[in-house]
Amino acid sequence: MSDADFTELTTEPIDITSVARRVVPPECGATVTLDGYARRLTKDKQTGETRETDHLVYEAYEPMAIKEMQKLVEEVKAEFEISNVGIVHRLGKLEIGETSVVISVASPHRRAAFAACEWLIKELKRTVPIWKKEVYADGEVWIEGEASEPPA
Amino acid sequence: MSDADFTELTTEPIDITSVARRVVPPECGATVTLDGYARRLTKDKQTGETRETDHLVYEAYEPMAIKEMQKLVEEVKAEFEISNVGIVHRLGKLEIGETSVVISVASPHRRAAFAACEWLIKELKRTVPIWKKEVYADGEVWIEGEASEPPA
Amino acid sequence: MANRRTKVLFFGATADAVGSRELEFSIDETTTANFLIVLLSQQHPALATHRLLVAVNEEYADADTVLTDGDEIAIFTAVSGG
Amino acid sequence: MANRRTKVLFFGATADAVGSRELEFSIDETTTANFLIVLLSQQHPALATHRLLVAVNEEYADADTVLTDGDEIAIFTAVSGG
Repeated sequence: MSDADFTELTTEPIDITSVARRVVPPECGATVTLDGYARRLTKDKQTGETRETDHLVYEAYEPMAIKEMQKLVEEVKAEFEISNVGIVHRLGKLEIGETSVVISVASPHRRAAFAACEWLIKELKRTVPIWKKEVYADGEVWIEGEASEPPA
Repeated sequence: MSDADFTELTTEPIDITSVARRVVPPECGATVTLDGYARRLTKDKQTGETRETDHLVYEAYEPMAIKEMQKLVEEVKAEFEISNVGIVHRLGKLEIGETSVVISVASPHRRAAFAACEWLIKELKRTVPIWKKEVYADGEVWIEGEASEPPA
Repeated sequence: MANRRTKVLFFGATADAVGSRELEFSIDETTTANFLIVLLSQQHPALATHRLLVAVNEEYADADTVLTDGDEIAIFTAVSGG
Repeated sequence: MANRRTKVLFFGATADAVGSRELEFSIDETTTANFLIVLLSQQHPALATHRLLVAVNEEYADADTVLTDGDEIAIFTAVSGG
């Protein structure tokens, strides 16, 4: 991680623009940003039924989550030719439509930024200890990830 | 183009967050956003020298630019499994650090959103009639694209 | 035959080269975009220093396209948006 | 031998299952994370309905890892951030 990279957890709303702007070094002309957000409709993986979510709650094992995000930044910067990376994940209660995660990558070459950003969200969902609870009108459930074994 | 897609030219500052949010349908959980911005340092392609830019000016053949952007939206939606696309390009004078273009793609599957967004910026730079002028302390130059023949 | 006219638009580098953003020309049934470019390049040699693209009625077109009455031509350099 | 202790943290589904976010256990030199999971699952059968991951001192670890004094264990389900 350089001083220009950042990995953060926040209970405040995330502004995509400001995350994207913070990763920008003066010689780069583009950033690629992935943002995830609380969606109203989700499909139950077992039943295939669509459920309507009222709101979400995210919880993290905070010090480990920051460590794991920092590892991802180290790995992605070793693997791809990119300049800076910013990852911000929201915690606590999120209303529908609010941003849950923003990952921004600045790079001199667009292709590397797209590839790095795509790799980061895939790995974040696999390794960073954060959990999502979907709250419905008639109940709630902690979503369990798809990882079939502990992340390496 | 569906009603949820948009292609715009604006002389006002672009807010990345609001562009990314406008493409979101209720069943999608993520958007991929490319944003380009006015950079201070650019490399002269002939001499390899780095020049310091004071500000940029973008000019468009506006009705044709909108048409070409709409064509890109049609093409990308035929080619990739994505939900909605938004493209907003800034015109006029831009200070260093201001956003020149934002392309947001919402999709049920992240991979398609990354691929579609990358394709859109590549094609926008090749086909949409917009020109960038770099203004330096001691002069200015209209940048000419790399296309070696008229876009098909 | 008389009064066939075409509007020619310039942007960025081409507008600077011809010192105008819009000109009108009388054309006949054989006039091509390329003919206008050659004509303009004689009056404005700076124009010939650029590789030029042509649009007819807001669509990219071959410079050999024969123009018709009321066409809107645009002459510009390779685009550089983004 | 005496006074070896380990802190066990729970998050999300596992915190709901055991009804607590943090517990302390006395351990000896053979105690593994897995031993604690079995123990906890007897008291809180809901825990056994989940596939569980283990972290020791903020790093993913094998459930067979032998614990040492002062270790911080975390027991949780497959992560679902993003």
